[in-house]
Amino acid sequence: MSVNNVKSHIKVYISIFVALMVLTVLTVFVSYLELSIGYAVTIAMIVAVIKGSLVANYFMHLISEKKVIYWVLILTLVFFVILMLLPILSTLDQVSR
Amino acid sequence: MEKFLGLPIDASASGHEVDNLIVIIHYLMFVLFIGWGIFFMYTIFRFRKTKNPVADYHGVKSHASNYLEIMVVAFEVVLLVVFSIPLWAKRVNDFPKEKNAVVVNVVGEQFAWNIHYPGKDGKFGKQDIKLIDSDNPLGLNRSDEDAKDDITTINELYLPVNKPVIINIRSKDVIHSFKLPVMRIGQDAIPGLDIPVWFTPTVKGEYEIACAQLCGLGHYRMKGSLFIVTEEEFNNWLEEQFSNL
Amino acid sequence: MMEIPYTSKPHSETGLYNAKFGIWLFIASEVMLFGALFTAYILLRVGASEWPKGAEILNVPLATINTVVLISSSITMVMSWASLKMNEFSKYKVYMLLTFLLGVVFLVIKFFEYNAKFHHGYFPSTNMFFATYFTLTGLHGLHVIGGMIVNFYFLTIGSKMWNTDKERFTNRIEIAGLYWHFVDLVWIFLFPALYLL
Amino acid sequence: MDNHQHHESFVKKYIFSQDHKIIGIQYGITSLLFLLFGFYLVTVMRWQLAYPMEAFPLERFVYPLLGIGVILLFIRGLKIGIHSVVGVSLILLAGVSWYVATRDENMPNRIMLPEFYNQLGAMHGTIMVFLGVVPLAVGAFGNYIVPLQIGAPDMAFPKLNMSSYWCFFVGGVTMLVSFFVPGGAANSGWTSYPPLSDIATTGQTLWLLGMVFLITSSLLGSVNFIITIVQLRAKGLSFMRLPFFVWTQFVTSFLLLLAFPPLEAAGILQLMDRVAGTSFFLPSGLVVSGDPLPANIGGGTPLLWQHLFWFLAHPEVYVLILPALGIVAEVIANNTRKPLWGYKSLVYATIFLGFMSFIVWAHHMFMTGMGSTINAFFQITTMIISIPSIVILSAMFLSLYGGSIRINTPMLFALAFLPMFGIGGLTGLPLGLSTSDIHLHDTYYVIGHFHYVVAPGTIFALFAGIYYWYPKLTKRKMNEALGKIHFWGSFVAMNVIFFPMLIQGLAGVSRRLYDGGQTYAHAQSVLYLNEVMSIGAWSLAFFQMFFIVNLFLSIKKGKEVDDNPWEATTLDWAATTSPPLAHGNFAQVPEVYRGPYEYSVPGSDKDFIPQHQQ
Ligand code: HEA
Ligand code: HEA
Ligand code: CUA
Ligand SMILES: [Cu+2]
Repeated sequence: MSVNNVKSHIKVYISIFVALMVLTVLTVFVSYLELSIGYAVTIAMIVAVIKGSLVANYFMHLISEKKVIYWVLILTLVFFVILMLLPILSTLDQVSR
Repeated sequence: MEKFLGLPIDASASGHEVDNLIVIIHYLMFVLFIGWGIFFMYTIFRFRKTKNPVADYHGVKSHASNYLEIMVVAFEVVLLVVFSIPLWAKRVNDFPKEKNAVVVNVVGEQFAWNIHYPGKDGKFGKQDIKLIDSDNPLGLNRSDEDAKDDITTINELYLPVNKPVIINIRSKDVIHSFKLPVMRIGQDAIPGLDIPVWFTPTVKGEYEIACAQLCGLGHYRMKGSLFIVTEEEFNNWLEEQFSNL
Repeated sequence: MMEIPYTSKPHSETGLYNAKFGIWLFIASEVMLFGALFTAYILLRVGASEWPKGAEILNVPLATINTVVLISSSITMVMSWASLKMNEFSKYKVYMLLTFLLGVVFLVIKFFEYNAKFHHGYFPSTNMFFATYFTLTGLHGLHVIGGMIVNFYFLTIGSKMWNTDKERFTNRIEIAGLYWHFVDLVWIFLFPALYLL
Repeated sequence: MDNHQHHESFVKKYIFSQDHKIIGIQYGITSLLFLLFGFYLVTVMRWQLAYPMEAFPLERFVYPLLGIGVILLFIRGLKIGIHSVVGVSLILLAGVSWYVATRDENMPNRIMLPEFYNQLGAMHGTIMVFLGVVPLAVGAFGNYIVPLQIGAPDMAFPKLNMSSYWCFFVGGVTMLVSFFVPGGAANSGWTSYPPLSDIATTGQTLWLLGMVFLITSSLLGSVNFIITIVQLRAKGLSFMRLPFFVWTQFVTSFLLLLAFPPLEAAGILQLMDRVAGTSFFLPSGLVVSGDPLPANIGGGTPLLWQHLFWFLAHPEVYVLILPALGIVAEVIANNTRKPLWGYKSLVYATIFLGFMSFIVWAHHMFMTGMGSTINAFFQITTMIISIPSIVILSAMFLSLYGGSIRINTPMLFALAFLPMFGIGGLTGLPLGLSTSDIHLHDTYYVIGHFHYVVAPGTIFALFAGIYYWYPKLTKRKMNEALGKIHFWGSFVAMNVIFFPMLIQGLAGVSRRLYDGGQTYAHAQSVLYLNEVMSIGAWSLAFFQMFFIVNLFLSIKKGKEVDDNPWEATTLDWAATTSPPLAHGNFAQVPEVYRGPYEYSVPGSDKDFIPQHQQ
């Protein structure tokens, strides 16, 4: 990465920073709206995912990362989803009176 | 084969289903093991250095093993689709109607099985943990209308022969596992959950309830008795328990 | 006699130097760690007969400030790395110091937050809500402390490497940053899950 | 650079070493000691099982341990070396055993209490799995062999490697210390199911702390292995030219990396339950020994622990077996003097196996009240995962065909591994079908199943590896005669121990029974087997003496051999000296021109072509 490149990156960092701040305010604001739990969770998680991907993609440079890293993260994500889903599905399918 | 495998006697209407599966799969295992075993011994003796000083770079060329693998897969599919999955579904979904069945609660605790019959009214009385003491291990609230005729025993489960039984399994403290080897029934007793199992005893006799999950220092002696009696004897027994209340 | 290759130069196939690949693998394992905790959180919450809304018992303004603090520390962290890339070591020091201090601020606020809870008689044992709250934020806090120790090292003794091996030092700051951003990222999920919902 | 190695202090060179070879040896010695200790615990248990409630002849069990320790200590006139380190450790272990067994809360009048039996069982399982086999297979073999086989100067992160060992060490010591706290060591099984473990004695807290260290150690190690294998391969050594052993280590590392953290999370939650009064795993309304727990306790779910535990522990069992398969593959290829059959299918099957191992875990939980959908899912995945195992095993069998088989000690162990793993794996099938598991769950059938895979399976493979790579470390071979006695004795004894377990299990005898099932009517017909198995276990111990003696005697007395005594092709033998150079392993940077097992290539003058030969 050349020096100029870095300089243009810095602009990106600043705008990401601003976006993150805005989203933080947004999510806090929404939480005061007394939405039903379903909506509240959906919105909060959407905002969190957006914020999270901004951090990962720009601060952690995931957006321009090498292929190997993608593969590792995809694999992790698959297992992450399995780890989340299967215990929950099992609990739902529990034989119980 | 059942004899050969040394399974305990089978005293329930569905026990043979479990046994059949165990037997069939052991056939598969024996065949595979013996088949591979013969090949294995043959190669070891045939291809020792003394017998075969120069190795063959390519080795086996046939694809027999692929066919064999496909056959094993097919066999496993059959075992799953024809036996195990439907049998399990029957076990957890096709409960007999409560009115045609004997319903019992079994509550595990360190280190005993509390058996709870609803009595004549068929309703289980209210329970309250505050009432639990050594005389009333289930905390049964005897002033509750439904509880008046409830019968409780410790480690003694009487059941009538040839009638479906539903047993609700719970635990007061840690995880136990309610196991009736002769009925081919096993179900963990998990605190916080109330899990039903069902079966139909078919052979009269005196058997055992085992605890199959490590539950502390008395795990090894957490043994109950299971009595399968005629319907008449069962009713007499209930009557007798009731009069002792 | 061989030296370990790719300690600072990227490998021709993967395009990565060892430590960068390493930190990503470590992050992958952290994802699974927090994933398990989130699973636990969901299962417990769905199974609970009642679950208080975080905002009613927890201090949302303080936590919001902490969110801002942590995000700010991420930007100073990335700036410190960018400064090294631009060969401005003194700027690096400033940004790194800021990152470290923001970490301190985060912990101080956390301390006040915990303290207030203890004063009101809320402990992990109070109920399931506080159990998850203290466990998750506590574990996150430990991660922050871990990151701060690393940052402190690179701010002080560790920064000597700049004089001997600029490239490798810059890389080290990059991976310290990756870890630090990840800790930030975890907080981004913890914050709504515990405080807002 | 050149001269600094001469100035390294003893401590830096042998204790806080960053050289993968020294670390590998450290791992090896420590884990062998733990393996021995885990075995020792089980020999004690087997006394109680064979002769329930009879006074325990403590001396007969401790003296051999002490005896070997003293012999090793004096074998070379008190000189410092591996033998004396092991000797002192054995004397210490004998001391620990003596002290623990004479405590009244464990064995009043030498009669074992059930609490103590449970401690022994839990610690046997834990030590064998987490402190014995994994560190030996991954920590020792992986560390020592992988960098050599891929032509790397060291692991990618030597400092991390060192910390990994020391985390492991601290974790191990924590586990040992737990025998001394009030109430003794953890006694809720190696699975530590709550609520039992939540309300257990202090030993459980130490168990959890120990696990946190062990998990950290494994995580550091696995990152290191993956990077090393991806980044540090020699020129020309493409993935499809890697020795199969490296592949197994690679997949294993991914399992450790991604499966261990959930157990760490679960461990933290259980620690909180135990020390901070939370109740993540305690449901409401518990009544323990007649006393209702306070109202704030509750709301948790015991099954959560089981999910998180088995999410690790199922992949963990493949961590136990994969490196073993790798070792067996190396030994077989070398001693049949021909390439492994179906190398590619081996590799793909291994990757697939690794992947699948993450989605079968709940087959350990069939009896927890699963509905039919989830149950079907886990049965199906469990049957699917048996396929790659069959593919791998078949490939190994077929590799024998057409070979020119040399029968030496490593090969004997490797060959025996195949049918033994076969029995273990096949007995996994009835367990994997939930309907037959109803009868077999938590019986000795399960114990028999997995011991066949881990003991005459994995442990045999590890023995094969030790005999095979010994010359690499010492420039000497281990004694063949002693080795063969060790093999045949162990082989017979292992089967005498583990086959009867399957019989007992089919009869319905539960596991973890302090009296071996004495009180159960359905156990009576197979009760006599308890004594048979115990005698088997003690004979097994006897035959290990031949191994220990061989291991230490051969360091000085073994037959001296050249750098490539087995005429092998892989880089660990081919491009380095025995033992490998202290720094950097290789005199010149090796370059690779061919696949890993070019034995008996038609038209070549020798029956092997090393990978680095042009
Ligand atoms: C290394 C360890 C290891 C391995 C490899 C396996 C492999 C398998 N395991 Fe096992 N298992 C354990 C270790 C292991 N297991 C442990 C430790 C436990 C108990 C934990 C506890 O509760 O404490 C356990 C428990 C366990 C259970 C739970 C039982 C219960 O508690 O009720 C189940 C159920 O599905 C299961 C299934 C399987 C299956 C289907 C395989 C399959 O992967 C097996 C596939 C292999 C084959 C099918 C063999 C193929 C070979 C041939 C065909 C050739 C044979 C012939 C000759 C050589 C002659 N295992
Ligand atoms: C890797 C795992 C592993 C291994 C290798 C073993 C090996 C052995 N195990 Fe065990 N075992 C478990 C894992 C393992 N076990 C687990 C997880 C449980 C369940 C625990 C629970 O219920 O919670 C269990 C339970 C268990 C039980 C059941 C207890 C019960 O349910 O009440 C029994 C009973 O006999 C038993 C016996 C044995 C025997 C005789 C061996 C023998 O094969 C031992 C062989 C050992 C050696 C051959 C050692 C070789 C080492 C050397 C010779 C060292 C040399 C040393 C130096 C050079 C310093 N084990
Ligand atoms: Cu109750 Cu074991
Ligand atoms: Cu498993």
